[in-house]
Amino acid sequence: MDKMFFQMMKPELILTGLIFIFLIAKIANRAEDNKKFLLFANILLILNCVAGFVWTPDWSKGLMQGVLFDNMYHTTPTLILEKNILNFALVLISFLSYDWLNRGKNTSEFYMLLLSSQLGMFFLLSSGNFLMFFLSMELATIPLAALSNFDLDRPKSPEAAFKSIMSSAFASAIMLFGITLIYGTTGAIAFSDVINNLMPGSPLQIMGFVFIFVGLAFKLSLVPFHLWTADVYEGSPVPVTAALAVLSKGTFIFVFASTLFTVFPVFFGGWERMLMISIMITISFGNFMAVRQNNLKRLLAFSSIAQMGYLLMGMMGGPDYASGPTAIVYFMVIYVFSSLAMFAVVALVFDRTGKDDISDYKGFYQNNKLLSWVVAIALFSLAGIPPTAGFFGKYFLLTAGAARGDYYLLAVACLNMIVSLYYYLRVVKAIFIDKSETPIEKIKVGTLNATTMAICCAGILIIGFSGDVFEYISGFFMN
Amino acid sequence: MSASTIIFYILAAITLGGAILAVTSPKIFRSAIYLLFSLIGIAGLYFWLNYEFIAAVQVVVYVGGIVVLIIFSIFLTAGAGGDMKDPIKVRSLFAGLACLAGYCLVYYVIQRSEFVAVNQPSIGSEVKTIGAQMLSTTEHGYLLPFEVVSMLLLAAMISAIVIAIKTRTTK
Amino acid sequence: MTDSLALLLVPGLPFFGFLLLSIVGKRYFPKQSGMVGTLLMFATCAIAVITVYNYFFVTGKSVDGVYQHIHAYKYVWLPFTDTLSIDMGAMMDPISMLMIVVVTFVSLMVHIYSLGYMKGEERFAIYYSYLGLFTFSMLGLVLATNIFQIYIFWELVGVSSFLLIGYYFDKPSAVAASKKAFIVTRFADAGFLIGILTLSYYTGTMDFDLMIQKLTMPGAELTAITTAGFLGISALTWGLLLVFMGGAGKSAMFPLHIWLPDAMEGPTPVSALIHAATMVVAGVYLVGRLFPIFAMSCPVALDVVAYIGVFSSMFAAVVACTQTDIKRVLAYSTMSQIGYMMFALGVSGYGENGLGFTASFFHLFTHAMFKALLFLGAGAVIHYVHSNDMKDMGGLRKHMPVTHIVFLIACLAISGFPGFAGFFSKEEILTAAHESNPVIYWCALATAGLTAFYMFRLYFSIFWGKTYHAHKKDDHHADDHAHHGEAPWSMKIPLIILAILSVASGWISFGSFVSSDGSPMHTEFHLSAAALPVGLAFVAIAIALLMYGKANTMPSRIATTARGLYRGALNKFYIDEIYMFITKRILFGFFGPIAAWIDKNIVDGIVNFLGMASENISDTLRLMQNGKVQNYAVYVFSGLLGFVILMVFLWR
Amino acid sequence: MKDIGLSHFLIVSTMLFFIGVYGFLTRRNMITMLMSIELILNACNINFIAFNKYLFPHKLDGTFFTLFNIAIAAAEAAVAIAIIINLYRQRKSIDAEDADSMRL
Amino acid sequence: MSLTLLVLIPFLTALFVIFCRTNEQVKWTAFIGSVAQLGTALFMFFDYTMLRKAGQNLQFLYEENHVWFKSMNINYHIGVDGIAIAMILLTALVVVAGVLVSWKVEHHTKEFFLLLVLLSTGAYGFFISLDLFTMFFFLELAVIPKFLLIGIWGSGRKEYSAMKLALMLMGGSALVLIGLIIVYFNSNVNGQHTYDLIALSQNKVDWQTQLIAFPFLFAGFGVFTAMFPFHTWAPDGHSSAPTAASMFLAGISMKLGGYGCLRVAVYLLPDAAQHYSWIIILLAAIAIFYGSFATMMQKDLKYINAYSSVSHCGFVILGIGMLTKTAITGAVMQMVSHGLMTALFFAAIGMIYERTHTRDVAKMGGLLKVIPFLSTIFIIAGLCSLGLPGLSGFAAEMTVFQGAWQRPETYARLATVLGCASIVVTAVYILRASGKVIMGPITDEHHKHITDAKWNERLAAILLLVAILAIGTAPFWLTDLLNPGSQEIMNQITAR
Repeated sequence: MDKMFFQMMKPELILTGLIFIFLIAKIANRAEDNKKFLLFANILLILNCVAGFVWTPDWSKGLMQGVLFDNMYHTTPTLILEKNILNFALVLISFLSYDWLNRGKNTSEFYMLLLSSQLGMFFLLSSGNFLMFFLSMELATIPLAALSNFDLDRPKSPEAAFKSIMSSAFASAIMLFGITLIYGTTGAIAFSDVINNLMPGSPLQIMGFVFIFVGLAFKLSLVPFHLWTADVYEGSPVPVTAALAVLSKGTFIFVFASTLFTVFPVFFGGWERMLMISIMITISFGNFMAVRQNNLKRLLAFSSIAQMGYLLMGMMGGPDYASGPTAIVYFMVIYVFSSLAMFAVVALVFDRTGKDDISDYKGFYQNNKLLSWVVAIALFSLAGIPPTAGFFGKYFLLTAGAARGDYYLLAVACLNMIVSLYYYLRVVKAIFIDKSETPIEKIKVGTLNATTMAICCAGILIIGFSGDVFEYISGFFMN
Repeated sequence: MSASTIIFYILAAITLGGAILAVTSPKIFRSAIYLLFSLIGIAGLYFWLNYEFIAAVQVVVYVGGIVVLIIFSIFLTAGAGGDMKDPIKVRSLFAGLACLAGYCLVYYVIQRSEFVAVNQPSIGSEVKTIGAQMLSTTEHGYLLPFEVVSMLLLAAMISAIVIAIKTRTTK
Repeated sequence: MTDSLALLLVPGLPFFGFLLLSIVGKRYFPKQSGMVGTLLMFATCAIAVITVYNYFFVTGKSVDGVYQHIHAYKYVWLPFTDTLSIDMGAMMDPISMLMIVVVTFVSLMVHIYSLGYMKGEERFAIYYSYLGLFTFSMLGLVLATNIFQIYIFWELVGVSSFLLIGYYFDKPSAVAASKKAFIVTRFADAGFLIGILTLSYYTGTMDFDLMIQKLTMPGAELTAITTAGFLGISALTWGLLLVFMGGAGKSAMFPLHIWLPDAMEGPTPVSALIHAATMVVAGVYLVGRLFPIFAMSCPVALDVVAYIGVFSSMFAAVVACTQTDIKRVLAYSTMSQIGYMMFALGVSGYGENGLGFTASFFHLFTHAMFKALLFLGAGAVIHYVHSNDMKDMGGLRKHMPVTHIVFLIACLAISGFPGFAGFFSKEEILTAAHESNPVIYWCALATAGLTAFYMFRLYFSIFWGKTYHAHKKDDHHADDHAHHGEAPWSMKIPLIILAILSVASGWISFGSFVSSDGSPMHTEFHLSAAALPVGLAFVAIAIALLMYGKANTMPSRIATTARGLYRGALNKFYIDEIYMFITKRILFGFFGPIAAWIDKNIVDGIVNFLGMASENISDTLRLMQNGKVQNYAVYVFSGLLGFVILMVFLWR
Repeated sequence: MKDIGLSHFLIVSTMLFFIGVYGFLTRRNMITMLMSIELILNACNINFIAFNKYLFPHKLDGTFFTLFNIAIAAAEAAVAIAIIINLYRQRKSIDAEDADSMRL
Repeated sequence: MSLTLLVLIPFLTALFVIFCRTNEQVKWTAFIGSVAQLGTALFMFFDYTMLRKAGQNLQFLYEENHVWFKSMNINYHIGVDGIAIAMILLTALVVVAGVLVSWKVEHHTKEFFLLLVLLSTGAYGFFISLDLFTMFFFLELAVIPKFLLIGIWGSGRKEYSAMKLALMLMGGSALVLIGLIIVYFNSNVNGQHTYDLIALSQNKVDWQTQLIAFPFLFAGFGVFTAMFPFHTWAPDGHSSAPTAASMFLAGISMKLGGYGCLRVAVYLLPDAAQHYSWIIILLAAIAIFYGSFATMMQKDLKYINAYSSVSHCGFVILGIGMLTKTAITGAVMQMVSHGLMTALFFAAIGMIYERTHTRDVAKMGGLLKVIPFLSTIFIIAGLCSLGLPGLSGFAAEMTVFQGAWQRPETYARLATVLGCASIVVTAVYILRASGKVIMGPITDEHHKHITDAKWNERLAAILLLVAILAIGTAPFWLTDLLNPGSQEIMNQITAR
């Protein structure tokens, strides 16, 4: 229990602390002054985010990895970076959920669950053993599924929660079976031991690995394990959708990559191909399914599926290609900004008008110029159009995808960008070009929402140009 | 064939039979009861393997907790007596075939795999050992998962309360 | 004044006029712009005459009495490669000198004439600026040192011709005619261009002198160009024929002549300048320019020139006999005369045997005078009658005596009446033809007879025959006539000058100035040879007098007797219709729609199909998403099994 | 004890797993779906215990995994049942086929 | 003299435009910005010429090289040679003219000019880039403004056209992207992968890679330059776009493709270029001939010009495909010339459309009487299009033909002959259109009362016209400017 321990466990400890603070606040304050509470919560979250950057473990002693609890918990500079990204995203999500929470009643519960989920994600990132891995994965998933139900009066909300929890339970169970097989063949659940005992070519291990792969792929909504995504996105309250799209996806992509690279490198030859097929069909299906989508949230869901496919291309460069993981983290940062900008607007509009169809957005520009530009910038970033950061992110991912000469993959991914542009442009078209008799009225944007959008847009416009961000991230992967 | 072997087969039969009936029985309440049998059978298997503590936990949590919860929820929702709707034919067929195929696949792989046991003395599964390790932070210590699970249970509790609490009706 | 400055000024002044009048003149001195243009033209003409005089009598001859090719100046305008470049320059040699005199002089005449003829036109300044542009282009053309330079100005004369034909742009027929003229010549020019490309590729130069040198002297280039071939014809022949195609287009040789009659929609002075005296002889000039190559290296091409020339000549003469629009008659006559020049070149040899060459340019020169006169005279008539049609005319000799006289002179000149200019040049041509090719000779002879016939048919129909009743239709016209009488002096003076020259120009000893190789050519006059054509001309005139001297029914009787021929000739042997069929129906009516259809339905169709297909794919794929969570689980499970099978059995 | 080897347990657990999967895929009642999930989890637990017992008795990894699994299963079941009850309140149906208002 | 100015000025203009309050301010800001840009471009042109005269013989001048993404070895590397200077001049001219003709845009004025300026940024950046990544960045930068410009301010089937254009261009850039990445990973300069144009030209990628990458790059850029069969975005896009956008599209944006084909595909993959040369020539010949026949069938003025652009850009492709120095110079000249000419044409069409409210050829006539200035501009643009000497089209086309003829293969000859023949067809449709619209009797009574061009329109037209004449009457300065550049490319091709 030395200083290092606290430094390393700091993100989790703070989160746990926050959860209890909220719990106490809930119990103590029966009046539920929502506004005050929200202010309080947001400040705490900002502090949490800031805290991530200070008093970090001292890596200068040549120590690149901190291990605690008999290898169950480990942390590295990269993981701390990832946690910081997630913390930051959490702040933005909290900002954009302000309006929605302000009217609802379960504010503190929302925060408790959200933070629990976040805690789970942090543990997941840091897990050094399959037990922690599985436990924290459940901790990350179950509260989010419950959160999906937080629009208690909206019939779609429990349905989304139901789909979410059932599918994820199923996927977890499959994954668990895979873990048992790995355990049975290696005799260990700690990653370090598992790695040592894995034998290339052992069918049972491979089968166990595939089960685990599928479980993770489900969380990442790779095709064909993606079908829950759109429904859950649509039914959940928009802030929860944002959390699902950003936090959950963000975590799992890191976990996916690190698991595959660090735990199962012996199967690289196999999972590389599996991954390639997954990426191809994920990108294609995700994009094609979005083409005819009229619901904006569902469209974003499919788009996020496709984006996951692009993100995974960063892994195709193989273990030796340092720019691959860099590109993943880099794009993830960009993706946080782009999606959250988009969700901020969607949340706002949905909150005020209850409209979330693309056709509802017709003529949106007539009354809401700034919001429209935010949407446009966010969508262009998602589509990978310069000068937005999405362009750079996607470019580097595509580059990484082709690093080992997988030109088919590259071609499929590139050509899919056309399809993706099509549906993004449909939204842009509805907003800017189409005329409507009854356009959405002028929407007043609250301070926090405006802040979110401003931060996101600034991020989208700046990150790409500044090569330093990329180099900074790259520094974590260059050894 | 020794007695323990016969007991194993009986337990296995209870487990599997209960499971099969649980997933096929048209009446939901019966389904839950079959599930109960199956879970008890599994607890029996644990006993059979001398994992008494796990078996006890299985009985307490599953049989005493989860199945009861399920039965409560059955009463809360559909009522216990009626027949459930028939499963969708095509999907059942497909699922059945897929499961069969999957089973064959896994079985095939398991059969072809060699399992290598370690040549180390058994640590035993007494409650004492389990308890000591559960709260230890050093080697073979499971304090961290224990805490994580506690957070999970807290979260689950909060979720369940918020979602299921009765006062929240429409409007 | 040095030659180079003079030769800069000669095309420069008209161009300056064009800029001045089109940019400034149109707005600030529309009324005076005619005078400005004319003065500039006068200056140009004066400089040109002085320069030419200088060339022929002072500087042009080398010590051995051969006229030199002198490059007055030459600038690289557009370099292609190290050797190939388009140069802008001025070449002084007999034919270019001859041409600048003809061009500036006729242009001056037309400028003066137009002062009266075009008076009161709304776009008076524009008219003069166009004339300036044309003169500039034509001068640039004739002075060219470089085959690509000639092409450039070739195009420019084309466009000025287009602009001038379409001068009355609100008249649909004028617009159609201008388009036709431009497109037909453009078509020919495409051939010309390819010809240039071919020749320049093999010779590695575009300079005339160098090119001629390389293609007439035995050498690597000549070997290369004669051995290379396409479809069994050597590259040289291709090149020359394609170049000739350009010339034929501009000079309205059969079958590219169809634009010329229609071009008469332009103002009559324009017809005189462009479509009679200058632009249309550019083809002859072009062939003359490359004549050494034709004559020395590629007699096949020269034969083609000869046959096309003589056929065009005869064909046009036949058609001219039946036309009733006086300008069209003149247009066909122009075509016929240019055909003369063309086959004269075609039958000519080089050097000693170059009588045809000299004759051709001689005829070009005289023809410019009398044909300009004919057109301007016709213009005066039209000005008076307000109609182009012979049927509206007759017995005008009393009304417009000056015009009558000069017109008669011109008709005599063109018919080859002894003593008039046309007689001399035509005799030379016939002599040359007689010496080389009997078929061509007899055809030419027949044509000469026809020429005399239709010219006098024209003459008699206008000035004789029925008495003229001007005021049939309405009083408004009557007032007009009462006011302006015959023609203002500005129109009469050019007529008179040209009439004098139509007689006088024949008496020049042309051969001592212009010949195929620059050394003086001695031409002899043979009475025996002249007798036949002159006799024929007399007979033809007599027939014309018989038929058209007085109003009678003979023409229509003859027309009914030889109905087929008459119909054919009247309708220009349906060449226009054939063209229309080929272009409108086949090219534009068949390929055009096919291209458009392919574009819309196949190329664009594929794009749209891709769009539609992706929407359909999307719709199909979306069926996966049927909202039932167990279905989703089925997909998950299948995916799992699939991956397990792949991984365990394939990719271990 | 000697007749019954690891593979017997594995066969039982695998069968249980696929029975659970079958149930999950086919039962239309949401609660029975949940029950199927429990079966699958139990199959995994059997695996863990059996492996622990037969192969790796020197450590308690499998045992602990099973213990925590049971806790997870409970938590999951609690949340799932809460959600199902909420859904039932709104839809008056616990047929999984009816929960398809969001589709395509 | 920093080249970055060329990107910075539009960027700053855009910023200022954002903060403008009234439409007038917006317009003037955009105008001043574009004029400043033109000034910079002209200054650069003269400075460049002086430097070259002074014996400066580096391949690219004003080079700047800043590290952008170090670990990917991506640099912000810029520099220009004569070809780029020519394209920059073209862009600057068209932008000024485009701003001027948009003076009457009243609907969302600020956004309009913002997008216009953004579009020009893309073009400038593209032309000055010497790093393939930077280049690609700017290439794609220009796609979306086009979509919005057409979609918001367009006419006719604007949604369809805008979408088609954006998607096809995106498709083009996707192909380019594939090619770029393939080249990147197969490049090896001092043990590193690189996007640097100069480094790549000095260390050619291997034959196999060239064979794979070339089709992607060429076809990708070919989409931008409306190469057959990827041209269908052009007619719809051009015709639906507002005037300035049409000018930009045809005048600048299609040139991005041509420039890319030359600078990236041919220059970096010269061996593959030779290998695929016959396909390029074939496609170009088809485009030229087929484009002109398709034009013949059009009734809408903008469609006429758009299809004729397809045909004219075929000359660019033909020139590039021929792989001779003269042809390459000609191709660039044709790019410049076509850019100016088509911008002028679209400007004239747009101005006429503003007045007559129709673009249907059949519904107009005799406009020369009522709007002599615009009609004259229209005719001059038409004449330039059909390659009249003295206007820029002639010099460019002739150079292409001359260069093309230097390829002795029969198919190349036939393609050239087709090209020559197509100028006749061009004459036919140009004259048909102008004969109907400009000449002839006035067909519509309403057209008798329309007014001629305003100052801004006159200025725009004259600006373009002066450039056209400057090239048309004295093309040697342009060839002098371009020749060293095309010589470099030729060296690359001939050095096997």
